Amino acid sequence: MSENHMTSHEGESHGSYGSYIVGFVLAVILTVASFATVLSKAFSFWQTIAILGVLAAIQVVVHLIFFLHMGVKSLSQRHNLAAFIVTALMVLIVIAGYLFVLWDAQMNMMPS
Amino acid sequence: MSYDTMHAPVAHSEEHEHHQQETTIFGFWVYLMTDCIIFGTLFAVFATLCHHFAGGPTGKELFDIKNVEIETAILLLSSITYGFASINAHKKNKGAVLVWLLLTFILGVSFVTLEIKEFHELVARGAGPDQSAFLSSFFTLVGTHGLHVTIGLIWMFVLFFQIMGKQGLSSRMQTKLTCLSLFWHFLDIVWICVFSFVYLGSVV
Amino acid sequence: MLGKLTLSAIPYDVPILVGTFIGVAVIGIAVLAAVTYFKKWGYLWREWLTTVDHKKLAIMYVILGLVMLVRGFADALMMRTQLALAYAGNPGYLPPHHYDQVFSAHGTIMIFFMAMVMMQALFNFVVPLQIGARDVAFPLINSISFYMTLVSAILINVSLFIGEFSNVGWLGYPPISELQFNPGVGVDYYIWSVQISGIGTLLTGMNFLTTIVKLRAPGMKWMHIPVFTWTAFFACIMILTTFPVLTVSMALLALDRYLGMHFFTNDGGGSVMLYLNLIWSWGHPEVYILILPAFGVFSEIAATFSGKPLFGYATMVIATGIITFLGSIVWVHHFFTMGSGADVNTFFGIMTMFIAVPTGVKIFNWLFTMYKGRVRFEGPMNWIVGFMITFSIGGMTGVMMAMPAADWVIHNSLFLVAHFHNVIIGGVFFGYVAGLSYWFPKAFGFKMRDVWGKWAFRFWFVGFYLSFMPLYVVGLEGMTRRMNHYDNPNWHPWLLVACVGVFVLAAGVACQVIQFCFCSV
Amino acid sequence: MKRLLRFFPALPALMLSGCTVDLLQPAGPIGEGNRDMMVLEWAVMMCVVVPVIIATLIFAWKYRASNEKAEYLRNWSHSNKIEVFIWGVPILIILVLSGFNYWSTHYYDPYKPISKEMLAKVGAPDAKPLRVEVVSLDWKWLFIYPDLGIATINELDVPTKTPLDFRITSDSVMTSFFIPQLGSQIYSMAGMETQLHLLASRPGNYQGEAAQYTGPGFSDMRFRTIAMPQEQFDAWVQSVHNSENPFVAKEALDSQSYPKYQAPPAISNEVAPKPAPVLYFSSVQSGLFESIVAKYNVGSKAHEKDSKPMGNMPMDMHSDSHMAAPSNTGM
Repeated sequence: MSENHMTSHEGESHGSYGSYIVGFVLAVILTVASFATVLSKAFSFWQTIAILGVLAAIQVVVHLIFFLHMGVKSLSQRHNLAAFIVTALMVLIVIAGYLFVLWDAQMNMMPS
Repeated sequence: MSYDTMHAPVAHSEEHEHHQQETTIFGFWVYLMTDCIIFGTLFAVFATLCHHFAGGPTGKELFDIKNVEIETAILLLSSITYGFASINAHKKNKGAVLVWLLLTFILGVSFVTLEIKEFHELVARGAGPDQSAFLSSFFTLVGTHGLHVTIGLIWMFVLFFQIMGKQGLSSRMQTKLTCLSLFWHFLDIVWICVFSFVYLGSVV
Repeated sequence: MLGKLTLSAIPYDVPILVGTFIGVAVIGIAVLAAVTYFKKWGYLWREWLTTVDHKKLAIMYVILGLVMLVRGFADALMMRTQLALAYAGNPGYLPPHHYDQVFSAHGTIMIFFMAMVMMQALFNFVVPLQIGARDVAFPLINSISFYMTLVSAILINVSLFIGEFSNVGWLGYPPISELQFNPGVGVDYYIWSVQISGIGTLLTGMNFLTTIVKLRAPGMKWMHIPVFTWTAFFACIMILTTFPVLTVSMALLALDRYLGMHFFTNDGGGSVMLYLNLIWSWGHPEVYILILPAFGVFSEIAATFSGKPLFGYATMVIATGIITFLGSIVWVHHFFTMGSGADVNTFFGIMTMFIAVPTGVKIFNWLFTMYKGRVRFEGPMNWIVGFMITFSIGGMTGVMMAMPAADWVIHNSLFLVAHFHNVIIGGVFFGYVAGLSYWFPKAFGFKMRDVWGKWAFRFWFVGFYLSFMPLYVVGLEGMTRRMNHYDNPNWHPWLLVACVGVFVLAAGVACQVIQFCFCSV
Repeated sequence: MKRLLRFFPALPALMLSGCTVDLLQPAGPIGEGNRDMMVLEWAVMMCVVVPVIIATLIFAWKYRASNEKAEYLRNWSHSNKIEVFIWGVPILIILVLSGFNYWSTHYYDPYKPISKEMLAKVGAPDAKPLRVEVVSLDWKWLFIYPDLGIATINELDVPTKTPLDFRITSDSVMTSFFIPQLGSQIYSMAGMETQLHLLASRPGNYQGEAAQYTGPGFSDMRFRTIAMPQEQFDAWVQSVHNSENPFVAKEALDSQSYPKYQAPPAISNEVAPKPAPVLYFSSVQSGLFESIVAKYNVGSKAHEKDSKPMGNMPMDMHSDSHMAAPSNTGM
């Protein structure tokens, strides 16, 4: 296999010290922000939950890009990404669906 | 294999090997996705049961956020140490790979130890998984994550000795290291959701 | 060591079981003796039991599926004869304790060990050949999937002779499947066999998705993939997205039973409604996992025997994709009567109805594939014509049940039972049988004689209408499913007709077994 | 309705005996609504299904291989016109049905009290609703009439032309409360309370059943629903207070006597458990139903064993939304 091919392959899916460190720093900042949000008690219940959700979502994306090397450059990356999107969709359906159905049912069935 | 005959004969075997690697990694990724749905479902279960205390203790009373902070720090660190191991693996730098792997392993073991300690304390306080639906779903979700970390550690242990041995950093071992790296970083992602929604969400 | 199992768990006192056990033992010993006599152990071990070849695994899947078909069918015969007898004070010959296990085993076996097994047989056989791969992506894992399925099938049959099987239906709804109401071993057998076979199926799904994505012959672009492989692809996606949910629900039920947790118990804050959501968000996609490959088979067969390309290939693929997506967001239609609010029910009801659109499109596609063709009525083509008629009726009753206001009275009735047999027999089963006889020559190098296959079709077609149309009627007369005896005089004649029907179906099964065992006769 | 029956080929012969098809001959506006929706959908779907079946048979016959005269388009596999038709028509049909779906699900919602419109239709515009509390047990049904202070087992007596407000729970496994001729069913689940609103428009003796499998006694877990005019119903209520009535229990139904009636019958593997006989109670402890619902919602083992750290736990706004009311009473 040509040297050229090897490096291009490496470059796109294995990361470098730099990218890992960038990812790590971002992750630390986001984590600290999450803990700080809760421990500072500066926000109301639903606000806190919303902030936690947003921070967690961003951090998941950070991990996916910097640690799991997700991207759209090569064919195999695109395959992985497609698999991930389908999965994320299913997870969303399950979580949102259960909460939608069960919250509604519990409202209905709360003993009067 | 027939599907490779179109390529130039020189590149054939490497090309083939590369293809095989890609297939294996994709297969492993698909497995991870199913695991992701398992965790997603457990999160959904937790979300629906997280207020079913049945007169038992609430998360606010039980959870020790200090402990969670330490666990999170350990996992995040182990993520980057594993990352350095895989960078070195691609540079065929065997010694460095082993050192970073060892470091990751130690961090992983301390994470699992902390978690076991936490579970033990909860059960000792009378807040075991059989006390309420909330605790059942908490123990199951966090326990499943812990179980995955433990399996990852066993795998890492085996890989460590395989790399030390004759195989070194062969392309087969590289593939395995890549799969384990996906697994390890994936567990980190799950942990983000665990600390955000299970621990922090419960003490809000 | 065996936990709750003791020697007393062997049911010496039930003549049906003892008879079956002796029969199985005699046949088993005969087979083993024959293998020894002909000195085939080495061959069997090297060429079959340890094989990782997808074609041989496919053949083993077919054999397992046929055995399980006969096993599950025996349950059906017992249920129908019981209901024909157990009328107006007559308790019939199956007491509830036994009858309840029979219907639970029938459902579990037919779905997990007949339909899923046949589906995996078709996947194994057809997919690598259609996309020009030498084997699946992970042949060893493929063999492991088969053995997991086999082990769980054995487990479910062991329960026949040692202990008991679950008596709470094929989905094991809590709280009746909880330890409090069901301290026996039956539900444990159920949990383990479903769990193991579910994980086996999950591995199959991973394997085939990887195969289809990564191992296609060079030049085979996505829109060149044969339709069966497309349906297999979407079925794999559904397997991968929903079987983990099954794994979780079985695991949580097991945790409830073994570690005293409170996921689905009455007390301790458990929620039955959560289990309904969990199991059906697997259970509904499951029926699409089963039917999609059958649709794929029909597409291949309709084109071949009409002497024309499939009408609307792209439409077919798109429709399959839409079904895959919609199939994941309709699970609540299995419990419109749970007490959800009107908005929840409406949402899931309308989503369910919309599945009829892509499904209808497919039916039209097959119709226009026949249009202006040269239709040859060989065995497989019979099944597809039978399918199009039967499945249309099943689809109609399905849409009827998708409307909550109608479902509130037919939920859990025999109308429902008739509906899902209408689509599962008329769709899934007809499809798999057609597929097996269509691709049989690829496995064995010669064609099966069509005679037995055609008779099998005639018996199945007539038998189906005889057995299940009466169930629609008794459903409308308010008969619920899973009844062991009854005293309503209106129901009795219909259940007699259904009983006759099931014996006609039995003739169909017999023809099929003959066809497969003596395929060149 | 008759047309629907004709759809099943063997039906007319069997129908001669004059039996009732419960779901098609309902005895109340809810049941009629269910029936109308079913028949409507059936009729709409028939417009598609019948042509498809006929076309299948015609195409299969006309284009059979031996018919050399028929046109043969060897490569024809696409037509935009047909594509538009086969997607468009089903979508239109389903859109129409979705409209009915939305309307009927809301209009006949089991939680919605019987509407003025339905009452006017049966000729009782000002009828006051009768409350009935339903408890499903192993394997019998307990009906409590909180306003009348009486209760029955396995027999539901109701006045006609009166809205019936059911509150339903279970003191055992989950099942479904269903009177086919009156309409909609709904699940009964322990620790939860579901609601159902029905109305009987004419007198009759209707089958009532458990529509969800409940174990060995399931087949006999049935009750008669006797709908009668208001005067007769009042007379029946009087008869429940008459101690000479052989159906009336000697004791009141209260928290002391309840466990006796709640206990399941003895079961064996060989025979079905005996069905529970009809029984009336002339007096019922008030709040019995609420306490049955509440008993699954209060106190875990942790709570009983070690009530000190958790007993005084503050119930903040988001804790325990599901079981707020009863668990407060328990603490």
